[in-house]
Amino acid sequence: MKKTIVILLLAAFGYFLAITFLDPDFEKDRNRNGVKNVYLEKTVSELKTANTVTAIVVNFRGFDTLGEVTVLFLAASALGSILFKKRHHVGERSITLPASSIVSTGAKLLFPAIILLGVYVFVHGHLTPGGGFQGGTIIATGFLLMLISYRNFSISHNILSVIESLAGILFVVIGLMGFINGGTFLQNFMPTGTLNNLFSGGIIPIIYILVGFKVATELTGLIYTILHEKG
Amino acid sequence: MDLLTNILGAIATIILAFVVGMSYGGIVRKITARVHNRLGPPWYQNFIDAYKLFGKTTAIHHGWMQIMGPAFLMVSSVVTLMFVPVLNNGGWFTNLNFKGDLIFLLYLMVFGPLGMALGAGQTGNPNSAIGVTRGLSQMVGFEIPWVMALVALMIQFNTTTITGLMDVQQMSGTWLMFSSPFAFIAAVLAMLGMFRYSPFDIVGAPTELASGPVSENGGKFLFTMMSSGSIFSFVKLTLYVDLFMGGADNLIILLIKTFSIYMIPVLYGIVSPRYRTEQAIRFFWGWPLFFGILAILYAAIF
Amino acid sequence: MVGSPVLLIAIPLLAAFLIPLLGIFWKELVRIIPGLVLGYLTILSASLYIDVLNTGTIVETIAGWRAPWGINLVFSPLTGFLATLMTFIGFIIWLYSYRFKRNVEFEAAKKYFIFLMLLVAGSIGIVITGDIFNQFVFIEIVGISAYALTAFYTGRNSAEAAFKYLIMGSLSASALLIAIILIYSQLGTLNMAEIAANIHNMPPQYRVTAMIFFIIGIGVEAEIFPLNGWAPDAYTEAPGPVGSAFAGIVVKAGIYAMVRMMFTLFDISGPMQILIIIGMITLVVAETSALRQVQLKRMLAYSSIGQMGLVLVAFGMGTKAGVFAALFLMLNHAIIKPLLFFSGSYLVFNSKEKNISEMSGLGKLMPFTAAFFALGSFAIVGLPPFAGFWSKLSVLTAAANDGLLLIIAIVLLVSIVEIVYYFRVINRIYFFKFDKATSVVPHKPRVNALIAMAILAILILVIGFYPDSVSEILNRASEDLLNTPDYIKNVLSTGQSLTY
Amino acid sequence: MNIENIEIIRIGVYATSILLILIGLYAVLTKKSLIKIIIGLSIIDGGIHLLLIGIGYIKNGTAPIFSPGFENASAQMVDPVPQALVLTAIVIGFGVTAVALALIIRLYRHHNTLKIDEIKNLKW
Amino acid sequence: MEIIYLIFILFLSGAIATFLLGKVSKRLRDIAFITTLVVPSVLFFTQINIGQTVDFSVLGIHLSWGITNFSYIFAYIVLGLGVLAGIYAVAAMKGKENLGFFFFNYILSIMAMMGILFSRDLISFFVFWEIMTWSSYLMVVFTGKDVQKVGIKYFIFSAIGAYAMLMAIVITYSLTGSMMISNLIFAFPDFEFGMQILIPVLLLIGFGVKSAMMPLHVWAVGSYSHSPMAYTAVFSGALSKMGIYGMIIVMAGLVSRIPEGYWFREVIAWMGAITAVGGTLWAVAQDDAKKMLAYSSVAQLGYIIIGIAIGTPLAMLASLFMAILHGMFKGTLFMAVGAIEKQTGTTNFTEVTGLIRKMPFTFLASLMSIIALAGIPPLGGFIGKWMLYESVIGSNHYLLIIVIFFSSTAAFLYCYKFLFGFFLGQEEKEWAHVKEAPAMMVVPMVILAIGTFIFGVFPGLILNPIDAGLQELGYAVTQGRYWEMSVLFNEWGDTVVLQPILYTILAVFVFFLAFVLTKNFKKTRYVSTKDISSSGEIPKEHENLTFSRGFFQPFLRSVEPLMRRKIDPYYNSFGRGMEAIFDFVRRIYTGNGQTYALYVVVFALLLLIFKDRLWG
Repeated sequence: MKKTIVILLLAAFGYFLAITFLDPDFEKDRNRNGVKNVYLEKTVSELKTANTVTAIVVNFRGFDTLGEVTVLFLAASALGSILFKKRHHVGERSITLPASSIVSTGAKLLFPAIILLGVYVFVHGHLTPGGGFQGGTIIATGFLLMLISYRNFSISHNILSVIESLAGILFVVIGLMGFINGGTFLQNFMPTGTLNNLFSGGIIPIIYILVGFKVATELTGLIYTILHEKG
Repeated sequence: MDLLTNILGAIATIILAFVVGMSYGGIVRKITARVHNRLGPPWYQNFIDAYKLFGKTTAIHHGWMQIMGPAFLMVSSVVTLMFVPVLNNGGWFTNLNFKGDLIFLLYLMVFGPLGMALGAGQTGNPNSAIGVTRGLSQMVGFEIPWVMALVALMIQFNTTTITGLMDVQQMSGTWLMFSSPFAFIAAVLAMLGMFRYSPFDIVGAPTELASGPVSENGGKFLFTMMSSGSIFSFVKLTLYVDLFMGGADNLIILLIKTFSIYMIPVLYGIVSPRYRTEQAIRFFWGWPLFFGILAILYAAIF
Repeated sequence: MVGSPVLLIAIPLLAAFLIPLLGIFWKELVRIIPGLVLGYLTILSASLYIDVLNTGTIVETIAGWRAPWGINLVFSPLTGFLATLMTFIGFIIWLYSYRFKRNVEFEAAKKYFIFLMLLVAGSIGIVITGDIFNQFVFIEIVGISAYALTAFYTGRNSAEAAFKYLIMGSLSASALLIAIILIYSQLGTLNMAEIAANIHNMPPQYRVTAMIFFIIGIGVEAEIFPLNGWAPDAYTEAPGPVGSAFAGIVVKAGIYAMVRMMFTLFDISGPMQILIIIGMITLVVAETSALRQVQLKRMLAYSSIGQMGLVLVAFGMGTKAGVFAALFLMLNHAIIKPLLFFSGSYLVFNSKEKNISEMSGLGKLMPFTAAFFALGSFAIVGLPPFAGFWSKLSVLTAAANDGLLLIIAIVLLVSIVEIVYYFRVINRIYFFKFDKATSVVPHKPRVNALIAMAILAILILVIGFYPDSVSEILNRASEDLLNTPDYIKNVLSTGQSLTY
Repeated sequence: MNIENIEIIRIGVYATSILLILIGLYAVLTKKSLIKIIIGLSIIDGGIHLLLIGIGYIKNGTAPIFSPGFENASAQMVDPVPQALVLTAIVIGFGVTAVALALIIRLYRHHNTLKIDEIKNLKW
Repeated sequence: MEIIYLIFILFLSGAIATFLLGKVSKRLRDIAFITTLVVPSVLFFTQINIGQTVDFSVLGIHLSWGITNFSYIFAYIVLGLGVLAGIYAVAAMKGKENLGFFFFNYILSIMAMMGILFSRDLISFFVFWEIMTWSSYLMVVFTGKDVQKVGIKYFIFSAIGAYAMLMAIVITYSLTGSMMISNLIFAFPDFEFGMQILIPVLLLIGFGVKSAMMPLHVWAVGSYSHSPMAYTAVFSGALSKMGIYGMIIVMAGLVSRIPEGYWFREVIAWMGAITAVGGTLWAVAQDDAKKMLAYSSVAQLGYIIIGIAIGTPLAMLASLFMAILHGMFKGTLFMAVGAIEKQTGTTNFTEVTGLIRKMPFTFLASLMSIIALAGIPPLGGFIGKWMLYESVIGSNHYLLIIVIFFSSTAAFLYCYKFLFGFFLGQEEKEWAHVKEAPAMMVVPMVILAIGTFIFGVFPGLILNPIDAGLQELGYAVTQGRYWEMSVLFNEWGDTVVLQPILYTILAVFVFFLAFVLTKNFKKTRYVSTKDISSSGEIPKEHENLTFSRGFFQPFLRSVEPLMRRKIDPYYNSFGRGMEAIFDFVRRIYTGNGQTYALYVVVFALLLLIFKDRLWG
């Protein structure tokens, strides 16, 4: 009964979404001269950054990214707070199934490669697809792999949180330095270099590296916290 | 000189009222006895009683309020008397030169009984208090048709004064009991309660309450009450005569008219047993009220 | 000292990242730094606001890109007013909760202060940002910190409340994203001013659909009727100061986002029936639900929702008087509701089951707290000469000017309901006998909490006795909200308007 | 590619994303398990992200990355803004999901059940 | 500094000072309290001129304070009663807990009433009205009895009234663009028909609540009887008159200026009449003095309302006169009850008897007040009633006068009950220890009682100011010759008013009193009330001679059909019904997160379905 009602409701809802998005006029009436042309143009001319998406994420809409990083930070803290217990027994894991030796050996082998890949991805975030978020996530998967392969693998929570905090602080500080130098928050105050060089794009790669660190530590922390949760 | 005349006239009125009231009381006792097939006291028995009470020494009292009670009663009776025109053309009985306001009179008339009730209250005799409560309840009962009758008159002749109503009767030559009959009927029915003869003698109720409010009073207190009661019944009768029977031109006519109207409650009472309080109230809110409403409608329409 | 609006966001974020580090060195810093930050923000915001009132709107660009391209922050008489109010309330809440969880784990206190600070920062962000997607990000920051704060106490049903909040929040975030998608796809921009300038070029069917999704997206934070199921639970289960932060800060941001969207983004002028209808339903449902509550905080929560409904009604009139009244209501509510939550949570604290029926006679044992609660109740139901009266009066006169007699009648009838439930509590606190069986031995409020409450109480009295002290500010703010062309002009023409 | 194919792609993308949203909503509205509800929310998120990416698509577009030698290719590039936005949206969605899972753990600890209609201590 | 501001600042700061000093010293607190009441009163009567105004503006609305001839009449009641009851309160409340709070609210209500009288605009009127309401509410719940029932009921009704008023105020503002009362009166005849009906109705609901008009009176009895008696004197005596004050402005300023006013008058007059009858009958039925007086207050206010509704100059004169007198005698009576409560600990007629010799001054004050209440000449109450009757007859309300007369006759019953129940009857041993109340309580009562006497004899003392006030309202007809409108005054000429009657009465009274006293007074000795002749027998110790239960049972039995209709149960069931509905409404919040999610979708769908109507 309830399901029928829900299906009917959703059908109606879907109908309204469909007449909005599947309408041929939807495409036709679009304003094609939005901000994106300026972005594409300025990315090359002023920021000297190859990856427009990165330029947008870090520079044009860097403020969003700051918020985004904050959201991640909040989520990590929230996890700690929500699952907070008076005495947190580190080492007692909720998942205690042993991993097979193939997995553990393979993990050991893969782990440095994954970390390296992650670092590569966020260091080259302004040149190629990818960036701090992606790289950070990759690094976190490496840690995830280690965590599920080795029951005794442990990371110091304090170190994670120090790195995380430092990365965040540096992000804001760089923003503020832009504020002091150029007059606006997150403004580029470093030489932009030439397009498609590793050292180009001013503060963009620096911020993205910081974001990479932050994301990596936060995700690792998240996984770690949840893994160590005993029901 | 005027003042002196007035004061002398006032005193004369009081004496007249006292004498007439006392005599009527005695006559009523006689008539009642005859109807009951008894011999009865002589008509002047009341004077003898009064004299005896006046002569007696009052031994005890229960407090100041008891002393003031009879005084209140007397004040009420006398002052009311002062405001009721005894004769059509005044003369010696002009009294306070007051042409009479009915509402004022109505309120003045309750002043005495209420003071008396307070006096009775202080005696501490439960019978007195019971009597008072009955009396007050009954008063609420008969006051309604009585006021309705008066209001009907006021509406009909567009005046609120007694003298105004008397003038109307003088001019037209018809008594108001004929020109506004329903008001008269209502007023007469209310009068039954006002005189507290049986069946409305629930206040005194000799066998139940040992005469009710007066039960703890004797000597000078009882004398004062008795004389004020007599004066008061004269006042009421005169008021009825003034209102409904065209007033009186001289004392003889006054006596005839008052006596004849006095006979209505007396004769009705002789043959009736006593009501209970709520029966009495319901009686007054039955036919008398109906006639009162009729009277007002009659007055309002004509 | 004049800074820049961007510091309103950057400093708390910086502090939030700093706190975990500093906490390692000296634990007390975890409590002190948020206070310093919030105090600094209050001063900064106030001085900026004074500046704005004198010289005009500040438009702050970020990363050096002019308005349509970069994100920009708009610090106008309206947003500055709200931002100042929020920072101030945030500071008061910090003051109140300074000793919060004093004797328990350091970790918990650390998290609490971080969340609180980010809640305030996020709310400020919602208000001062000039970019819809940025607003979405800030809404999410507020949302996550709110979920975490709601679930703060581990012993209670708080996770349940937070989970409900989260479901609603995620759904609304999705709706908000759909709205953003629609707008971006049609206009190719995310800047509010540019959207406002071009909104009439957008085909009507998409415009309305976008507006609907906006309403749903923001409605959860603004607690409009069918979307506020989370609110009573969250207010009840969250720690006391957090309830006041929700009522005093978060909801205000939600309401702001909603009216900014209606007034500026979609450039609707004249009466907005939808806001009036939604507001009325919210008001009536919430206030009637509040009548039979057994728990104090839940009652306060419904009352808060109801007040927001009234605010929406006032905004919905669309006239200057209506907007003025709505802002006045928001201001008063932001002052009064925290006071009620502050004092109320001490009352709750001293009853075993958190029920109103267990608060008998607490007024004698904790006179100040009870007096503050009574003052707050008097003010919120609109009894003169307290602050709430003037705002209610403004709403009613605004409604009368528009000839909305039915609305006046309903608002007043609902006010009677409001009176009933508030006065039941006051009666119980003051005129009932203290019962040992149901109450615990009273915990007297600490000095810092008393100071926080006293500041709010004084404000209530000041506004109550001299409402003109704020009327000029509110006038400027309401003019600012209604003046869409100026908003567009200010944002789009200004590259830099910053003074050091 | 001809015009019809583009339309088909566009409609395909949009229809898929709408379908994903509806499926997610269905899960949120009918499934009793908290985990499934969160999965539903994630599906909704996925649908919306797809939708967001979809509106950035232009005919014959390329990725908005300036490879050496193609510095003036901006006209052929797809809209980079939705891509930037979706990146943010994904991260936020991730954060919310993480918090939700934590809450579920708490709820399970407290109620010993994952059925949403048994977790109704707070009502009215 | 304007004196007007100074008065209010003094009140306010005095209230706070009293409250705070209460923490330091009791004596200081009492002194501060009395000073706060007396100093502004003195300032008011010496420094304030009629017509002097101060103007200011709040939120862009022009406001104005100033006293008029008309409000000056009420200022007499408020300040006179306020000061006297305040002095009384200091003694009466001695030793009670939380007195600082009591005094604080007391001063605030006096201030609020003065504020109402000063208000020349609707906003300050409303503000002070509400301050009055909540300060009096805090007094009603002060004793802590039946708080949730009585207190809440009072506040609900007050709130209904106040909000009805507020609605009228904002409508007025939207129509005239001004909050001034004079502008409303000026512009009222030009309003459209609906507004001409709506505004007076709303305002009358507001004022009707405070003046306990019949369907809105249910709060009154509980509130009057539950607040401390020292305050009830003000509550019933002065505070309820604020409703009358407003009502007069509405009836004279608004209703009389539109053609439909006639029906308004009829309806209000009949409501007043029903109030009077119902109040009286219920008063008769009470065994508790507080409740009895409370019902009596309701009844008396009914008379006043009738006068206002009739609206002829004489009727207005009557109403205002009665309003002042009612303030005085009802104040005295409540104070007397308070004194008895303080001395004996109870206010029930069936428990206390025979206090006349123990509390003679209280009795004296009560006696005079009761005579005034019953409307028996020569005390003040009669003049008012009499003018009312005259005006009712004069305006051809024939049935109305019967109803009024019935109720005022029935009032004798409870008047007697009050005196008998407390003071007369058997002097039981139980109350042998009772002493007269302290002088600070007795003196205010006696002053007020003597006041009723003086105003009964020299009604011109009040009628002159009232006349001036009525001219302010547009009753130019009287022109200072108010006596000509009534037969009573007319017959005795122009200047001498009631004195001849009084002299006669006094002379006769003194004569007979002298007679009763002098005639062998020495030989008459006082005996206790146990020593009575019960049918010739001397009653034994154990015999119960106290008659107090079922005092007017026969009467009540006969009026029982009239009293069966109570409006209370209807309100109660309405309230319960509303609560049940509200309880049902809150079940929308089912507690299930999924349902809430469903609401989101449904809401979205609804908006999408009606989307064409949303724009604009």
